[in-house]
Amino acid sequence: MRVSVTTRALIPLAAAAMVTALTGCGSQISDPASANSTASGGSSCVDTSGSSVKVGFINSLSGTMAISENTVFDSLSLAAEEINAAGGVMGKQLQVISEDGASEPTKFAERAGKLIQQDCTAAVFGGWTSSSRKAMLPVFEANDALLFYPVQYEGLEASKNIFYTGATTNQQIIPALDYLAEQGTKSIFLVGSDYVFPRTANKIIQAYAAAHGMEVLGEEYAPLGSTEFSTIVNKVRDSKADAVFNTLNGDSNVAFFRQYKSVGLTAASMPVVSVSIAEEEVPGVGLENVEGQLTAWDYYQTLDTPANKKFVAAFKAKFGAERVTSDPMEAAYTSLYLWKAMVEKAGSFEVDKVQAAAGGVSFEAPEGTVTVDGENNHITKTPRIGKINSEGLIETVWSSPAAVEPDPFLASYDWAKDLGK
Amino acid sequence: MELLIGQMFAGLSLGSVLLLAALGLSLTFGQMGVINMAHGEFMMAGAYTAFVVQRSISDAGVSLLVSIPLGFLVGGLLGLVLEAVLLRRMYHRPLDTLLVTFGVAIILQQAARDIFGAPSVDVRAPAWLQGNIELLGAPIPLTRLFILLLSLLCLAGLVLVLKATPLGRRIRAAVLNRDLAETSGISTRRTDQLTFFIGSGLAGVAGVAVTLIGSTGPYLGTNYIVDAFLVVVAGGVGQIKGAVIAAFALGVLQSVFEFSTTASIGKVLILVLIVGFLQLRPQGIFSLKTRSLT
Amino acid sequence: MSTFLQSRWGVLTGFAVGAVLLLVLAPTGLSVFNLALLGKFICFAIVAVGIGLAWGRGGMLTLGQGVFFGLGAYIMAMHLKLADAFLFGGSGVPDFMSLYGSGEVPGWWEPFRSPVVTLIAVVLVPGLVALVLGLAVFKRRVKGAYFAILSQALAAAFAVFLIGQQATTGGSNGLSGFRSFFGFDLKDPSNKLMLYSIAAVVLLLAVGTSRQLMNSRFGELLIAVRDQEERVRFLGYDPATIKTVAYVIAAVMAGIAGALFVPIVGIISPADVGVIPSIAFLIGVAIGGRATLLGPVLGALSVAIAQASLSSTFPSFWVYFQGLLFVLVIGFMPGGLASLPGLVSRLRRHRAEQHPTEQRKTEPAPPRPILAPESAPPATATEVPEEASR
Amino acid sequence: MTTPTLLPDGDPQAGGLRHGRPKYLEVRDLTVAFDGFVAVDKVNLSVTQGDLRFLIGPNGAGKTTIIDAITGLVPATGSVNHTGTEILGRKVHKIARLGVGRTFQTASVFENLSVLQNLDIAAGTRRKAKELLRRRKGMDPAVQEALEIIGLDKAADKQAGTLAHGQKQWLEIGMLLVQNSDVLLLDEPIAGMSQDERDETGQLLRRIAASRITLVIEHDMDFVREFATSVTVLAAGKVLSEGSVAQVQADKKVQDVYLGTAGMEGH
Repeated sequence: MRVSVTTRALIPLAAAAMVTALTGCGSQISDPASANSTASGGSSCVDTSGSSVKVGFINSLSGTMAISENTVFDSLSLAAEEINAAGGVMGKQLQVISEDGASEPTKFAERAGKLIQQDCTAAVFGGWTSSSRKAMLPVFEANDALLFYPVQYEGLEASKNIFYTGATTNQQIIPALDYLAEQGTKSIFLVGSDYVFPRTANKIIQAYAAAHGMEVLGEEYAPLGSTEFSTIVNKVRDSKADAVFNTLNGDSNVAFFRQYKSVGLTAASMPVVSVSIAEEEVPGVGLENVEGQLTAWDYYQTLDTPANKKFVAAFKAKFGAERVTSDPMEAAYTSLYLWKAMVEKAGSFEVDKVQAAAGGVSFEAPEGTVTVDGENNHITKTPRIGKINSEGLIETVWSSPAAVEPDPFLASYDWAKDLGK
Repeated sequence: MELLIGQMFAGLSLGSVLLLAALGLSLTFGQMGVINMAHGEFMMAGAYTAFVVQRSISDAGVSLLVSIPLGFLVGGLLGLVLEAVLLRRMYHRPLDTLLVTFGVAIILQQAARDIFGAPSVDVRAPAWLQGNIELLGAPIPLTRLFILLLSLLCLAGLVLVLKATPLGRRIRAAVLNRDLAETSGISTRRTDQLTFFIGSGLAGVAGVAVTLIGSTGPYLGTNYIVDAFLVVVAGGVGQIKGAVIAAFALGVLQSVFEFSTTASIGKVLILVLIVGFLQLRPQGIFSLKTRSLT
Repeated sequence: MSTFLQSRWGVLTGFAVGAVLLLVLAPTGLSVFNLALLGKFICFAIVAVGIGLAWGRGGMLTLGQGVFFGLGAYIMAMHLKLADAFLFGGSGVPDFMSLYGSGEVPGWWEPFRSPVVTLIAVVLVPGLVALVLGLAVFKRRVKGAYFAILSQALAAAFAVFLIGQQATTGGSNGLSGFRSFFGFDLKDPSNKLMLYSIAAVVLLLAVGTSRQLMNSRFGELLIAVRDQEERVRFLGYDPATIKTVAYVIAAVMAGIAGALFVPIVGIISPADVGVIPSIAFLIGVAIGGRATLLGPVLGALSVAIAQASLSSTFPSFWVYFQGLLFVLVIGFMPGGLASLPGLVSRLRRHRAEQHPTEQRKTEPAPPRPILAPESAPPATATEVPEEASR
Repeated sequence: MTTPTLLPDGDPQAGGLRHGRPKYLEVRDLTVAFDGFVAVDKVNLSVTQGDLRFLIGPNGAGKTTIIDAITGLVPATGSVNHTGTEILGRKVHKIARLGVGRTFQTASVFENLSVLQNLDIAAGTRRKAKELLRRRKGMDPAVQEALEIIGLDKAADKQAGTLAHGQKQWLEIGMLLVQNSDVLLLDEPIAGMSQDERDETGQLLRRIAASRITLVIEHDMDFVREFATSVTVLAAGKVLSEGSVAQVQADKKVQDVYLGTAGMEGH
């Protein structure tokens, strides 16, 4: 058989490449114990010799998540501006490098790699969806770099390379359930978008309900971005539950609440507790559709603290009076200040020193004082149940008496023992 | 019982939304062979039309009634421009129209973002469409009923135009045999423009309608486009009646699947079912019989 | 020049230049990060080679390559997760399963514990799925727009399905956090170089395979099927078989690309396999020249590089730019950039002759009936893609 | 120019070969209906190897439809028997593999391929997969011969799309030859040709038909008179008359259909 020139040319090429590959390959993992010791693979290239230090912001500036993540980007920018105006971090001005995650996990992983390896940033701030965080986590661990993640999430995670400044489940979901139980809610219906956060949250809710004599009458998921809720709303209505626990994401909320209302369900007849609707989403959902409904967060724009008044005023001054502030924005704003405090406590920008100094660092945040838990890299937060008022803002109707310690694995809750196994 | 009626109506209602979205496509894709991926964005333009109109006419009822013809006009004009600038030269390359209009679609999405902002905007439903009527205990949302009626109205209008006007005769002639129509002195140029205008206009109307049930944002169209194409394909290209049957069948089936499984599985089942159905009947429910092979 | 490029030595030189660029210059000139990035783009380019064959030569507008890419990627990712769980966890259960699932490895994951089964499955599963699908679809003479829309629906269904299976596929998170690749530490830069080199070699092999197919009798037959499917039938061939073969090859290339993508990029998620990424695979192919050998590769690489360098700085501008690329290239230059020299020379000739000749461009797969009714006018002359002639 | 493989010596004659066991194509009760409209109505037709049969009739008589039905393009009822094998109801490519080849009114060649590639594909139905995956080397002798027969040997490397209309028709005939079909169904092979080209095509048809079963649809009565060995007249989907040119011309029914003899006499 005659082999074509092409094929003949490729054989030596392939062979050569194989040889390169085999001789050039590095460490092989034969012993798990030694494998873990190679963890500090990435040597930091952060340059702190000049008068400035680089930090990275990574948010979806395009794609479906841009709606939410642009707001986080804005409040991060505000914090950076404030810090620079006040003299920077350890006397060094922050030089922000911003990357677009484009609402794709893969893009987040790639861009995070760029911020760490190419741009040599001292710390990275951002991410929103669980999938974007999960995608970035290995990148930060492999390069031993720092990510500050500002959004409430499903817990069950504690990487030493990530600081979680949003609420974990025991700072948002469990307090919301406690509130419902306190109000005499005997049965609930779970509605969520079909992805990690709602599914994990609902697992926790199921366990909580089982332990507290609450009945879960249904658990329904809509594909992300779905706008067709006739069936789900019919099921909800038919269940005659006392309340609905809503973990829907983004535009699905609009469709859900419109269709919820159109079959005659109201905040009075069957309240909905939402964990993903913040101030900036209310106008899009339509105030007339959600007025009077409940939300569970740790921060609302209406909070009456000096730090918050300053934050809201500064934000409106920079971005316009019509803009609102929300929980993730506050958590992002806080995250940059927390990093500043950690660096100053450590007296160094180096990752291991910052990590070592992190425990106990606290900041007077708009939501109240927050303190970093050195064990799990989460922060203390004050859960609050809010009600959407006639202006589209959210008013606190219930608040935890004290800040709640983060417990991402729910280790301190007996009923949660079987979760995450 | 109550739930059953509610679910049946949910199916019909979903079907009517699909029909509204697909009706225009059955003209532009079915009759002209253009695979217009920007059809969803024409819906989005219609939805934003409703938003803009509501800003100047504060009465939600009046603004809705004004938005419907205006949405038709906006969608139709966008379609006309697209036809004149791009598609005109591509009728003999239907597959390429898919990619070109996809490009147009992402441009329009970004344009909407830059003009109206990324967050979705609120289009209020008029007071007389809020609430529901009871049918044997099941609540029938008025907005849904309105969309059902609107879709039937559009259908009737379209059938009327196709069957009873000179334009309709020209369209049908061009579908059956383009070359013959041309040689018989029918100006296919004008016919193409008008067909595309009407088809895209219907997308605009659909866009106005869906503001009543969903969110109005730059990516509104992407929720409907794949489903709408499946309706046209399953119904049989060039067949309005096929599209009607397919839309309602899909609506009811999806509601049934969604009810008995989950929304995600229901969606997958529907998609797989259509692919399977087209194995059995590659020409869709109804097929156009001509002597030429296509 | 062009005769040299088409001669055997020209081809050989071309391959040698490509090999030197990819295997010598890139690894020495690029940082570890940029090399990994290039590795990712190379994966896209491998998909593009397959699309060039199926779409450019075979006329099958496949809007569902994400499915095959995803199959290959998820199979590889499942193996890596299992291997990591064994190496590091001891329990043999991937981390996300114990977090979000039952804590047990589902039965259909088990075969992928074996590296050999995984490597075979990466090729075989996408190939088999494409075979069954292709035979089913093409035997029923579903083609053109129908095929495109069907394949798009499949991509949509696949993504929705993956997202729904949180406990077994990682849902919208996908699978990520791989630490080893067949026993090699993924953090080690020299192992990253190895992965990159494998991808580069696979790309060269894919181009070689594609070239062999394009130049073979099969390649000629494929063009015949693309242009006049019914006519081929009357010569005694079953076009379904021919199309299926091209479709399967494209699927296998996408599957292998997906499998390489996973260790290089470190994650696979439903966002990489749905409708939008499936369409995105096409743009590079169209820009480079869908019916040419190297057009798809160069197009895919340049679009990916452009996106990486432009999209973060100007996110909004990039979207417009991408949209415009689709519109301008496909609307006005269906042959892609590869057709530019031809267009220019034709324009020059046209000017020289000073009399306009009516030219209509045909797409590779004109759906125009070959058996026109008795009154049909004669077929119009067609313009010929450059590469189709040799 | 004559070579032994594709074109054995001899002339076609009415009734076909008189010696040996000639092959035949026998159409019985062939009926094709579109949506209730009967385009071909119980047509009976029988052509023997060595006969050059012309199928004539006014527009819409169902001539092309008969060929479509025989080649499996449109569903039909009845029977089509090719030398003992029933071919009706089989798939198009299976029928082609049984030796039934056809051409089309509008020359259907692969315009993006060269003349040589066109012929090579037509000649290759029986190639093995391994051969298909290899580059074409040299020239199939049958292809070489066909190129000479159809007079395109100089244009072998030309793009088929750039050929003149008549040349495309010849290329299609050449494809039929290398396809190794013993049933040739030609749909208006001389449409659009010059007088010289018509004569050449006619001569070519005669030589081809001598050893094959040939059925030609044609409108040009001069051409029919000159080259047909037998004629079947079709009108409104039915066979009106059959026989030699002279017999058919004398048929009153045929004259009526063609509005008197004027139409039959040609132009």
